[in-house]
Formats: sequence, structure tokens, C-alpha cells
Amino acid sequence: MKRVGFYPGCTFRSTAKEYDMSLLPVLERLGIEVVELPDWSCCGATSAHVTQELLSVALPARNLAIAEAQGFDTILAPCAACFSRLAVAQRKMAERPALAQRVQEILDRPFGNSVKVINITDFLISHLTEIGASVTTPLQGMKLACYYGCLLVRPHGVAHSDDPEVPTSMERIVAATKATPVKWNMALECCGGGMSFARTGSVIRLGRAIVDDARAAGAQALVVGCPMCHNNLDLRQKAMEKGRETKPPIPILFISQVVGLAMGMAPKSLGANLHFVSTRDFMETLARLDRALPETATHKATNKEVG
Amino acid sequence: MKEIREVASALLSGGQVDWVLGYEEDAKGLVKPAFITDPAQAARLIFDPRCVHNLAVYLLPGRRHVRALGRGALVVKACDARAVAGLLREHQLQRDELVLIGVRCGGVRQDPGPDAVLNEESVAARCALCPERTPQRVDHLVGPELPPPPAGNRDLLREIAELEALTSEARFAFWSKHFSRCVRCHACRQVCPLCNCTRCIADKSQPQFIEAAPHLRGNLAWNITRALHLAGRCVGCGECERACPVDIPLALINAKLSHFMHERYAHEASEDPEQPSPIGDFRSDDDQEFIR
Amino acid sequence: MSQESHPTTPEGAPHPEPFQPKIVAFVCNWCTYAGADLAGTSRLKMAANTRLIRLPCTGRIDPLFITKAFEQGADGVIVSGCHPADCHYATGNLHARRRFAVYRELMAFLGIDLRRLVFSWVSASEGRKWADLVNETVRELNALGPRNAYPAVDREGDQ
Amino acid sequence: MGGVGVFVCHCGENIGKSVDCVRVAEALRQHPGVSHAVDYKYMCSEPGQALMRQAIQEKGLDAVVVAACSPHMHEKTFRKAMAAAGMNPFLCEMANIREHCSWIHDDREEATQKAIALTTSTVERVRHNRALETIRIPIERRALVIGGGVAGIQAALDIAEAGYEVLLVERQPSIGGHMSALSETFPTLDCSQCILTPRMVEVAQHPKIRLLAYAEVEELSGYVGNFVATIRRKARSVIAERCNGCGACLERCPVKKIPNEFEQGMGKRSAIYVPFPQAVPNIPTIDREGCLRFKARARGSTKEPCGKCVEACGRDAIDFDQSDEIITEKIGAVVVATGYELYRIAQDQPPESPQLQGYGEYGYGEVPDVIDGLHFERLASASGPTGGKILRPSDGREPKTVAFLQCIGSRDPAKGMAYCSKICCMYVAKHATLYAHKVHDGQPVVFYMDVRAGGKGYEEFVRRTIVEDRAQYIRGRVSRLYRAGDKVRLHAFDTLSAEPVILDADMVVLATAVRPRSDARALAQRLQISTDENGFFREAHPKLRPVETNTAGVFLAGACQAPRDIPDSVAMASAVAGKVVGLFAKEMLEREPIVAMVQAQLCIGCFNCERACPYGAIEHVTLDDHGATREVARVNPGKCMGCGTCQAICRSKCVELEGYTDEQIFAAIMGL
Amino acid sequence: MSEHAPSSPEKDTPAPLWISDDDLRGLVDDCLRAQRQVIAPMLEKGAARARPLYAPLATAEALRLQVDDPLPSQSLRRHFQPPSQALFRWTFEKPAPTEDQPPENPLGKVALQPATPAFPPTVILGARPCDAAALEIVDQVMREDRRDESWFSRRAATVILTRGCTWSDASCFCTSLGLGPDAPQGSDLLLLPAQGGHVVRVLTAKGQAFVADHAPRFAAPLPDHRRREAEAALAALRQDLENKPLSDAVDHLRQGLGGAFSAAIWDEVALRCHGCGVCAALCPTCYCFDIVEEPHGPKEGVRRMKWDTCQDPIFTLHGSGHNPRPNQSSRYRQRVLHKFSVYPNRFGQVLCTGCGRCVRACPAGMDLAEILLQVDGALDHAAKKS
Repeated sequence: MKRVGFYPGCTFRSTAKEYDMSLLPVLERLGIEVVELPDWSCCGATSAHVTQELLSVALPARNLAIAEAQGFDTILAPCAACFSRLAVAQRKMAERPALAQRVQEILDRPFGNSVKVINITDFLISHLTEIGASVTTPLQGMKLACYYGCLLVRPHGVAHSDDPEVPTSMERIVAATKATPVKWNMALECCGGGMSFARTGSVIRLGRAIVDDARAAGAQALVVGCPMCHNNLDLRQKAMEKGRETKPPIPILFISQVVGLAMGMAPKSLGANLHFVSTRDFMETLARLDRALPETATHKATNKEVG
Repeated sequence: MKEIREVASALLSGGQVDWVLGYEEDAKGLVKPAFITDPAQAARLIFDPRCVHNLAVYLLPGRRHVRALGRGALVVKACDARAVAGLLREHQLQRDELVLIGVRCGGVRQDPGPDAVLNEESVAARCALCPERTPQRVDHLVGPELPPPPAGNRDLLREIAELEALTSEARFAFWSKHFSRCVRCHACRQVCPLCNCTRCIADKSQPQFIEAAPHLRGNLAWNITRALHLAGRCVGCGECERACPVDIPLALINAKLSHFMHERYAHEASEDPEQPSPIGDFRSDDDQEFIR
Repeated sequence: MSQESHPTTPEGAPHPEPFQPKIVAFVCNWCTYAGADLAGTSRLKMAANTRLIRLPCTGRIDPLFITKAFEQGADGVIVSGCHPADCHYATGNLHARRRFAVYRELMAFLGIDLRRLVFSWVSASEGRKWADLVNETVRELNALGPRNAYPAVDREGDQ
Repeated sequence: MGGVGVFVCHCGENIGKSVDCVRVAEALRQHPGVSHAVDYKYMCSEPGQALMRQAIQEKGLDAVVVAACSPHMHEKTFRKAMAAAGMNPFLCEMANIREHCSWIHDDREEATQKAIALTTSTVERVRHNRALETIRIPIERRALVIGGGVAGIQAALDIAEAGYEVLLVERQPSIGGHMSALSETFPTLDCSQCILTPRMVEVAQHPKIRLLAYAEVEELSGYVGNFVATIRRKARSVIAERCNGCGACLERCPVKKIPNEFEQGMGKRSAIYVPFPQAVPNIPTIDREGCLRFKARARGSTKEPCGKCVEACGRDAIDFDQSDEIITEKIGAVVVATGYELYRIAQDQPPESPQLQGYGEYGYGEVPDVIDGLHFERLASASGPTGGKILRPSDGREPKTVAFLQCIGSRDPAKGMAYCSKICCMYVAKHATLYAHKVHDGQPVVFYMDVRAGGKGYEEFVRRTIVEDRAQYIRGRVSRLYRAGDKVRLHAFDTLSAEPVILDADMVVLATAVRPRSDARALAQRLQISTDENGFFREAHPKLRPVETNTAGVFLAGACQAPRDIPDSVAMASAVAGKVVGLFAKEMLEREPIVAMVQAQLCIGCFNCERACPYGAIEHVTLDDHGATREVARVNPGKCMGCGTCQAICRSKCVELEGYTDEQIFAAIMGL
Repeated sequence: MSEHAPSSPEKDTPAPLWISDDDLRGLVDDCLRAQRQVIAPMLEKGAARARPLYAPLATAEALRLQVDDPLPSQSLRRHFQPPSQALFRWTFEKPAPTEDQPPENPLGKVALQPATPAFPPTVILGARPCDAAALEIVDQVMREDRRDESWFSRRAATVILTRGCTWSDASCFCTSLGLGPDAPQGSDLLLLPAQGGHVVRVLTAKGQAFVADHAPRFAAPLPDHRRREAEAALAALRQDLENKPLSDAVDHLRQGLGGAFSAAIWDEVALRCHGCGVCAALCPTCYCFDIVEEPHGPKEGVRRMKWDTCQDPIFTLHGSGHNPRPNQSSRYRQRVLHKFSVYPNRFGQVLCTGCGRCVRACPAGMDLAEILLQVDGALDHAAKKS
């Protein structure tokens, strides 16, 4: 069992509960044991780096120090926002010794800034073969739109190794589950981020552009890797239809839920029932798909599938 | 031995050559080079492990009193033949104005006397490094097929390895001790068949490339220059070390550089005058690890 | 990266007066000399220990120059010229490359510390690389200390 | 009274600020052999040089050292001043106490000590300088012009007009270069073909110009005035002498679908083709990848299919067995006018320039209806694939809104090109104007950072585009563009009104950066010239010798040296012609006497120097040495370029490179 | 100190003494403690060949007392005329020119600082009779017209304890030069090796003074049978070294310069000679030197005296390029005639002590003894005729 440090972040067991319910069983199926950082604290999210830089670096630094003390060389931060905060803080401290020194004084615990932080897409990509192998109920032909948002691809160089302008890591994971990633234009457009309450109108406008484009591209669901994007696109989707004749809703799934479904896990166990936009139709189409496939899959799977 | 005498007297009486240069033994049992001009004298010629001298040095253009004797024949071991090829490679003489009598060699002694015994005590250190004991490009090939020489108790490559294991300060001390004894008699230059300059830069004073007085700094510059000028050309005949009056281990330096030339540029001193010497040549993929 | 204060020798004994390594640099006119000019026009600060001697090509740089520089008390020698295939005379640097490889091997065998002998390719547009090379060499030589292994033997007396 | 004169220059503040020039002069006055040492504010100025002349005459100096800037800057200036004072110019050397001392050291004491050491070393060196006479060698009065674009054509015509033979070599089947593909040209909007074609015909008909189209320079050896060029004339499979350009073969060729490179792939052409109607020479070329017979031969089959063009040709000019022809010519001067390439935003960039990045933001060039400047030129050109009508490549409809994006790649270090491509601001304005004239209800939108219109009549041209031709100039870059329905949606930000902009355009034209030819570096190595960090050919000196290279006799014209528009390219071509004609006007070529010389008595005839010499300058001569004759080496001063490798290889140092003799170098080492 | 008086056997020689091997090692310790440098034959580690060398002893143990020790490969010349010796250092000085008075000579003035060589008082222990005799022969020329102060100050500071020769090989021919295994010339004390110690013959006043300084070391009574034994051994060795024809050849050459100069024999003899000068480098009686200027910078340098050899082609190369001795035969003739004819006619002693080093070391196998006989043979007819 490979041991990986794990930084859940505040949404993991609250608004993004289904991310937790889907990710942990998936990792377990992949043979990865996740060890939550003891006594981890808030990563500072958007509010910290708006108020004061030192705060926005010291908060994540505390978690990095804890990870270091536990002897981890890499930790997984599934929430894109937490990942971004941890990675940016690490880069700033590496490039500015004075800042690192100041943070060291605040933490007053040993801290060598040696732990590497990895996000959900990079992590799953590094286990792509295992995912492919563990697919039992392929999402044959389901059309999914992969939505990266901003923190999974920016800032350049700090985020992840994929092409910052035309990322393909989510598409490759989705393809591994035999689903079909659609070609659409809004994968990197802003979802409104932390403005969900302060500027709800803008969040709805931005979200509508994203969901409409996904729908136009024929997507049956939208895949995300960040609780904040999920929140803005799922919670606010009903409000997007106000003032115009309503269009068919598009469920918003976490990437871990998609992988979980492909591993044959029941939708309920993946928290598919906790979404604002119902995922029932999607799951029924998926189920119908399953019934048709397994018999054929079992008999002819060997030659046709493999061929 | 007998074949050499026959060939020599045939060449002399046939008028093909005016002189034959081989080896003879003197009253005290010491072997030395012998110029034979009269066929009757051919009986003086001998060949045994005491024939250590590299006779190619007498073909240098600077030896006007030898050139004045006319066309000559030379008794050559394989190492001497490689030295002759070195001279041909640099156009110092024409192959057709020279007759080479090659002798199959079974290794020679360190010193040319007083007895002809070849054992691990007396054998020359260089013979262990000899790539080919039978001369290839000669006009006459004489002498029986001889077994390889016994391994001498002085192993040049081992001594080099021991030196290279030292720190650079210790190595510098080792060479400083030896070079401080050098008296700059330049015997190492005079006996070397490949030191073929009309005026050696050690004798040039404007500018004084190499300080003429035999103190350590001047001796170091002289030995560096001599070694560099022989890199890739030296055939390892060991005459320089044998001639050195103050016994500086020059063979170590020559062996080190020819080993490097073999290692790095796959160069082997050979009897083929067409094969270019590595310095003055280059390949596009030459190693440049050491260049930042 | 202005030159930091002169560190003491590794053994900790401070030098009598602050040790300033003297470096002679043999450079080719078309590439490295022009690169050093570019470092000048770009005002790249570097240590003041290096004195340049201009030669048409690295092909012209004779190992005797380096030996004479050491004899005259140089603590370090830099030899630099055009990158392979960039030589203004096509093959000068390729000849030099092989010649210096043999020279380096000999000097190491005789006990000269090779950290005092730096070879490099610096093109006319690599002003920055030249400045870094100089500063790096000065740092290394500062650590190495004065060139006492090559005795300024008997400047006055004999033996 | 003799001795060395030392002149320490303050160079205004450049040296004086961190080097104590007075102390340097004083120190040198103490140096044995120095009889005159002064410092002055501006040595290279007229009074400075006068100071030098006066000291030489008054004190009868033997040699002079000027401690100032780099010899690359003013060595020639001071040596001319020496000559003016009646002294041999080669008795003057420079100590570089500016680029190599004052500009790179702050500590005044250290800089002054170093300046003294450098100057002392140069004084010791100059005491061993010898008075040298310039070498005079014959010149082959024929110029080789590589590249038949507007710059190459102009240079060839100017040189030919001066009465000298020109060999114009062009890689494509026809000359004309990029200019022949343009529609109209700024700022006068006159038709590109109309002003270029007469010049192309003039080249073809000029008695002094030998035009070698569809040919490449494979090798250049020798030196200024005495080059030998080896040119490969690629086989057209058409015999030029017999063909009268009637074009019958073009119609009959069954292969019609090959994308025409000249039309940027938008138009189609046959296997036997002429790139564009006004091609010069107007001789067709068979494309061996496209022609059915050549493809069959390539597969090894012995059947000889098709051959329609042979039947069509009334003059029996088609020859399938024609092979490449190697031509060697004696050349006196070389003009490199190989022009430029446009940067492509694709994901994989040319292997020669790994530092470049594509534009993921614009879909790496896969979004349809997103074209570059040359595509638009072909759309706008009357002889283009659309007959001059602006039609979208995707569905051929007339675009109602066209977005023009400036600075794509240029001025963008992240994409690997920090420089400004200089010509795009003007041709984008021109494109907007042409579009407005051709599509009366069309709306051109230009996204720009700064409009750089510094040429004559340029600013007025752009102003007219904005005022009269309804062009909407938005100052802001497009952050993303993608296919939205049948439109191209652009996300931008208007930095003047500080508002985001989302525009749906029917077509987008990218003003991509001007790059050097991707094989420029290979040509540079063949001509022994160097390239700069962006890959353009490197000029001898950006300000003082912009059209020359460091290799004497090789000159640069046009965009191969840096991004340049047509007026500048033509001006530069005429400047180069001036240089070449100036070179040919001399009856003998004067060359720096920095050549090697062999002391025959000491040479042992090993000829290692012959193996080392890259120029084959070593000859065999016989020497009578005490009655016996032997072969020794001799250096041909004409061929020797002064690299000095022979001297380093020679063991007995009997070959001396004038100007860099061992005595001089040793003295310089001793003086440090 | 009066300069070194040549020893002459007629003076009433003091009685011989005895010193045991232990006392001899003790003597070495005494000298080292008294800051007197002790030079004796030593083996150089790591040399190409294991041949002893006259070198300073660090401790008494290093003293080699073996009976069959071969002749040291180099002579004592190196300790009296060093291979390289600084004469003076020169520097350029230029007074700062005051504005009104321009400098008359731009080069400035040259200042000389003579070198101050320092040689410690020395004891040479175990010198060979042929090396000791050589010093006395060379004294004559060192006194001629320009007295070599460096040579004589070193000679004065040195006491020479020669050891009777117990080893010889076919190349030795000292007896043909009037010397032998117990030749006293050039020595202050002569130690005749015997069982367990040495018989000591005091030959000069300096030897006498040295014995006085270290009296206890020499106090032991001289066992008579040891003395007879030692003298008998040396006489026996002298007997079998006798080489009458060679002694005659040396005598002939001494008088008959005559036809030797233009005899054709030299061309044939010198054919195999490389002109390498090893013979001169090892010869105890060669004293030729060269003067070289050595610049250390633009403003300073050192003038040095260094060993030279007549065998080197450039020894007689004129500035014009002419060389009176252009080939090896003329140069080899010069070496032999200067030693066996010119020097004896001027200073009365042959410039050779027959140590045989040149024969042993010559890379080309030139055997001086054989050549002397060959030349003498060729000259015989010439001498009788003229």
C-alpha cells in the first residue's frame, strides 16, 4: 500500500461531502492509503491572500511543516483552491529567503520547505494505468465536458505540468473510463470563484455561459476538480434559467465520482444524490447503458473490446 | 644473427647501399651501434637482447655526417620500425632511399650489457607495452620466431596508477624532486628519433619560451614541452630514460600520454606512415567534457 | 553578485594580506573577447582579478602561454573561445579542443591542480555567461588559495 | 628620442568614473620604455587624435598605446590617426580599460590597478610590434547574391548597373520573394506586383546578371576577393533554353489538386507548375512529389505513366531525366539577402529554434478562419485564389467582421521573441483599409498594444485607416479565441475604457512575428558568418558597420539581418551594393597584414601546419640547404586569414603570425 | 684561510690513525649537530635506476658503508659548481620626471643586486679518489685569469674524507692517469677500508685540523694487522687495474698534439655519437658553463650561470650562423684533445681521472679508453714521422 499525505481542506466534509465520499474509496481501490495530516488548519483560501501576504503564506506553511514532520515527501490536496494556496506559498518561500525566514519565526517549529504538493488531476494522471485497469463498468460513450476552472492550471509553472492554455489531463482521465470528453470552449473560463455571495449576479452570468457552452457541445454532465467550481455551477444552475425558457439541466460531477462510477461503485455511495442539480437522469442513462453492455461485454468483451 | 650478416654483406657487395647500421659487441661485452661499410666487416654484426638502441635516430636530417655516407640499410626491431615510420610520416626522409632489415624481437634488456641474459630483473619495462613484436613494413625480415619477453618487475602502468592515486600536491612533489636534478643536458632530446627540429625551441631566447637555466621552473617547462611534442608520436623506445644522466623516470610520462592517446583517440603508434598523428587532427565528436 | 569579502583559507588561517587570485584569460577575438565586450556594454559586474589577452583564435593559444602564465605567478588561467562550428576560422577551436585535452591530462599527471585551469566556450552574445564564468572561477580560486604548489623557485638563489 | 607613447582616455565619464586615469598615466610614465604618458577626456575625438599626432612628431615616438575602449570600436580610428602622423599604423595597440575594466568594476582602486596592469601589458606587447605593410591581392570582380527577394533584386541591379557581373541565386523556382505574394504595399497602396515585376524582368534581361533560379549555394570557400562558390542548380525537368513559357503543359497536367505554396496552400496547382503568373524566369517546374511519373519511378516501377505535358509541349522542352547541375564560380563578394519567415503559432516549433512557444490561447492554429498576414495578402491579391475578394477559407463566405491581432509572438519573451517585428503595425493598417474598401459594410477591428508607424507617411496612413476606413482600434490583447458556432469568439480587454471585450468575428488575421529562415544557421556556418541570439545573421557592428559581417567580403541585405519593411530593405540593398562596388572599384584589395610567415631555414618540412590550416594557405617550396635541397613550407599571404593555428601546431615555432607573434604574447603575459 | 694548498707526499706525513665504523657514524652525528652538511653516496628513491648519488645525509644511519657500492653515477662537480647559479638580479628604475626636466632615456637606469649564495660548512664523506683528485685538477683553471670566487669559497668550506676504492668495473682506467684506488690527490683525509673500520691517513693541514676537532673519534689505536690488510687489498686492486697500453696512449697524446687535429680517425670514431653531452654532465673534470639572461617581467630579471657542454652543437654557433665545429666528429675531437692535450700542456695535469662514467653512461656506447687507444694507434705513425 503506497502511503500519501492528505490535506482535505474545509469543504471536504461540508459542502463538497460527495468529493470525500467518492475520492477515498477510489484511492483505496487504486491501492493508495491516504493519511490525513493531524491537526491541519485552514489554507487561507481567497480571504487570506486578499487581506495580507504574510498571513496567506504562513497559514499553508503551518500545514506544510506538519506534513514534513510526518515524513511525507508529497501530499495530495484534492481541492484546487487548497492546492493553489499550498503550492503558491511554497514557491514564494523558496524564491524569497527573507519571507521564508519571517514565516519560520512565526511557525517556530522545524520547517525545511521540502514537501511537494500535488493536485487531483496530476495525482490521477500519475495513476492512469491503474485507473484504466480497475474500470469494471465503462461509461461507454457518455459525453462529459471537462471543466478546469482557474486554480488547477494557474499560476503557470506552480500549478501542474499540463499545458496551461490547452490542458488535457482531465480529458485523459475521463477517456480512461471509456467516456467521451467533448470539445468545448469554456474549460478555463472563470466560474465566479469566491464571489458566490458578494456578486451572485455575476456568478450566475458566468456560470450560465459555461453550462450553455457545455450543453451546446452535447455534454451529458460537467466534470470538475474543485469544490468552489462545483458550488457555483451546481447550486446556482437553477437561478441561471430565471428569465428565460428553461433548458435541460446538466449535472456537475467531481472527477472522483466519474472514476468511481467507472469502477462500478453505486451512485448513492458516491454521494450522487446530494447534488442540487439532480443526477438521476444521468445515472439512469448510465444504468441502462450498463445493462446492455455487461452480457455483451462478458461474452464478446475479450475479442471485441480488446480488438 | 647469421642471416643479418648475410643480408648485410649482400647489400654492401651488391652496391645497393653504402653502409649498414646494426649492432656489435665490444671487448667488454657492451653492445653498441656499428656502422659497416666494408662487406668483410659484416661479421661484426650481432643481434640479441642487448641490442636496445633505437637506431632510427641516426636517420635524422641533422646527422649530416651520417647522411654524407650515402644510401644506408638499418637493422630494426618493431619499435625502431615504428620510429622510422614516424620520420616518414613527417617527410624527414624518402622510404626508397632506405633499406630496412627487420628482426623478429623477443624483448630486450634495459641496458646493453654486460651479458645477454633476459629475465624479469634485466628485461626493459617498455617491452611489456609493445603492441607488435614483428616488424611489418621492412625489406628483409630475419630472425627466428621468439617467445614473448618475461614480465619485468618494473610495471610502468602500475607505477602510473600509483602516481595517479596520490593527491596532486604529492604528485607535484614527486616530479619536483626528479626535475630538480635535471641539468638540461638535453640528452633526452638528442637520443630521441622523433625530436627532429632543426633548432629546438629550448635553444630559442627571443622569446625565452623555456627558461634555459636548470632550476625547477625551467625544467618543468622543458619537460612539459618535450612531453607535449611527443604526445601521439612517441613509440615508447625508452631511449630518453636510458640516456638521462640523472635517472629521471621519463618513460612514465611518455607511457601516460600514449595511454591517454590510445584511450581517448584510439591512437596506436604504428608502422603505417599514412596514419596521421592525433595532434593536428580532430573529429567533430571529440570529447569536450572538460569545457564549460 | 559583487565579489563577497575574501574568505579565509579552508584551514581557517587568514592570509597575511587579503588574497587576490591573479587570473590570466586567453580569449579568442571573435567570440569571447566580443562576449566580454558585451558584458561590459551591459554593465555586468564581475571580480577584477581577470586580465584578458586577445588572440585571433583558440587555435592560436599555445600550451606554452599557459605554462608561462603560471610561471609568472598566475593563480588561475581561463582559456575561452567560440563554440564548436562557430569558429570564425572554421576549425581553430576544434584543433584547440584536442590540444588542451592532452595538455590538461599531462598537467594533472605532473601534479598541477586542474581547478586552476578553466576551459570554456563563450560566444559573442553570451556576456552573462562570461561574467558568471569569471566570478565562479574567482570564487573557486579564493577557496584554493595562492598558487604556492608551483614554487616561484629561486627567484634569487640557485637550486 | 623614441620610446612608447601612452594615451589614457576618460571616454567622458565611461572610464573616468571608476578608473583614476591621471594615476594610470602617471604609473605608465614610470614604466621603462615609456617616454610620453598623458590622459585626455575624449581620445577618439579630433582634438584627441591631434594630441596623438603632435606627441608623435614632437617626441619621435616608436609606438603608441591608447588605453580606452575595445579595439573592436576604435582600433581602426587610432591606426588611421597614426598613419596621418606618418607612422606605421600597426605600431599602435589599444588597452581595453572600458568594456573590460571601468564598466564592470565599481571599486575605484581595483579598477585603477587593473587598468594599469592592462595598459602595462599592452605597452610591453607594442614594444615588440613590427611595422607591417598592408597586403594587396587581386579581386575577382563578380558578386554572388543569395536570395532573389526585393533586397536581392535591388542589390543585383545596383551592382550590375555599376558594370560588374552578378550571380543571383534563388532557391524558389522564381525570384520575387515575399513581396511578389503581397497585394498592395503601404504607405502608397500601389500594387506590389506592378512595382516589382518590372524589376524582376529587368533582372532577367540585364546583360551583367546571371540568374540561377531553383538553385542553392552548397559551399563557399576562399576569402574576400577570392571566394569560390559551389551552387547546386536543382533539376526542373524542363529545358530552359527550349521553353517559351506558353503554359500548354500546365493545362494538360492531370494532377490539379496540389496546394500551391505561393498561395499559402489556399490555391491549387498542377504537378508541372509556375508559382504565379508573373514568375521570372517564366519556366515551369515539375514537382517530383506530385508528378505521377516521378511517383511511379520512386516506387521503382519501370512503367512510365502519364507524360501528358510532353505531348502538350510543342518545343519538346520536358526532360524527365534532367539531373541537378553543380556550378562553381569565382566570386569577389557575397550579398546575403535570404529574407524572413513568419512565426507559426502551432504547438511544435521548428527544431532549429527550440526556445519558441506556440499559442495554446488561440488553439495552436487549429481554429478555422484564423489566418496570418500572408494568407490575407493572397486573399486581397487580384491574382490570388479568390481573385481579390475577401472570402473566409472555411466556407468561402464574405466575413462581415474581421479582427486583426497585432504582436503575435513579437515583444513576448514568454514565446521566445522579445523583439518588435517592426512591419506588422503598418501591414495590419493596410489590411484593415483593403478590407474596408473591398467589403463596404465590413467592420475591421484591430487589437493592438502600440501602433509603431515611424516611417515617412506611415502615421498619416494609419490615421486615415482609423478615420476614413472605419477601423475600430482597441488597445488590448486578445486573451483567448475559440470557435463559437460559425463565428470566432475573441475574449479581450480594452485597456483604455478598462472593460472586458467579447467579440464574435467572422475571420481573424494574426500579425505573427517576423522570424529568420529556419535553416539560416546552417547557411551561416557554410558562409562562416555568425547569427545573433534570435537567429538573424549578425552584422559586424550594429551602428558602425550594419551591412557587413565579421567575415570580410560577406554582406547582409534585407530582413535576413533583422525585421525590415520594403523601403528599408531596398535602401539597405543599395547600401550593400555601394559597399560591393567600393570593394570592386579598388584595383587591388588591401588586407590587414595579419598573416603567417615561415622562417624557411628552420622549417623541417613536417607539414603539420598544412594539416592544421583551414584555408589551405600552406604551400610546398624547395630550399637549398648547404647543397642538399629539401621541401619546406611557405604561407600564401593571400589565402592566410591570420588564425594562427599553424604557429601553435609548429613544434619549433618557425612560423610566426604577424601581429600575434610569440614575442608579443609573451611580453604581454610578462607585463600583466 | 689560505687557499687550498695542493697535497704533496714528500712533506713529513703524520702517522696513520684508526676509526671504527661506529665512530665513523658517530662522527657523522657530530658534524650534523655542529651544523656541518655531510655529503655521502645515497640511493634516490623512485629513480629510473638504482645508482647511488652524492647527496646530503639527513641522519647517520643513511651512511652507506658497503664494500661493493658502485661508483656514484654523478661526480662531485654539482656541489662545487651548481648546475644553475644566480649571479645577480637586475631591475629597471625610472625617477619620476619632474615637469620641466624631461627624462633623458625612456628606458630609465638599470640597478644590479648581486646574488648572495650561502653554502654551509660541508664534510664530504666517502668520496672516491677519482672524484677527489678531479677537484684539485680543476682548481688550476678556476684560478686562471678570473678567479672563480664561488668555486673557491665552496672548496674552502669543505673537508674531503676520501674512502679507498673497493669497487671497480671494466670501464675504470684511473691507473692510466697516475691515480689509483688509494690515490691521495685532492683529499684531506684518506680512509682505507678494513674489517670493522678504516685506516685514516692525514694528508693536509685541513685534514689535521678536522682530526683535532673530532679527536675522540680517532683516538682508538690502529691495529697493525688491519692496516697491512687494507693496504694489501688496495695494492692488489691497483695491480689488476694496470693498463700499460692506455697509460702509454695518454702519455703520447700529452706530448703529440701534432697530427691528432686533422686525423681522419675522428670521422669514423664519432659516427655513432649523438652529441648528447651526458659524458660532460657526469664528468668530474668538465667545468664549461654558459651565461643566460632570465627576464621575470618588464622591469626585472636574473643573470644565471649554467652548465654547458662542448658536445652541444650551439656551443660554438656564431651570431652569423657559422659554426667552426659543424659536425659531431669535430666536437668529439675537441672533447678528447682539450682533456688529453690542451689542458695538460697549460696546467701540467691531464683533465681526466679515469672514473669511467662517460663510458658507462654513454647511450651510444662511445668507450673513451678504446677510442684513446684507437687514436693513439692512428697517431703513432704520424708522431714518429713528424
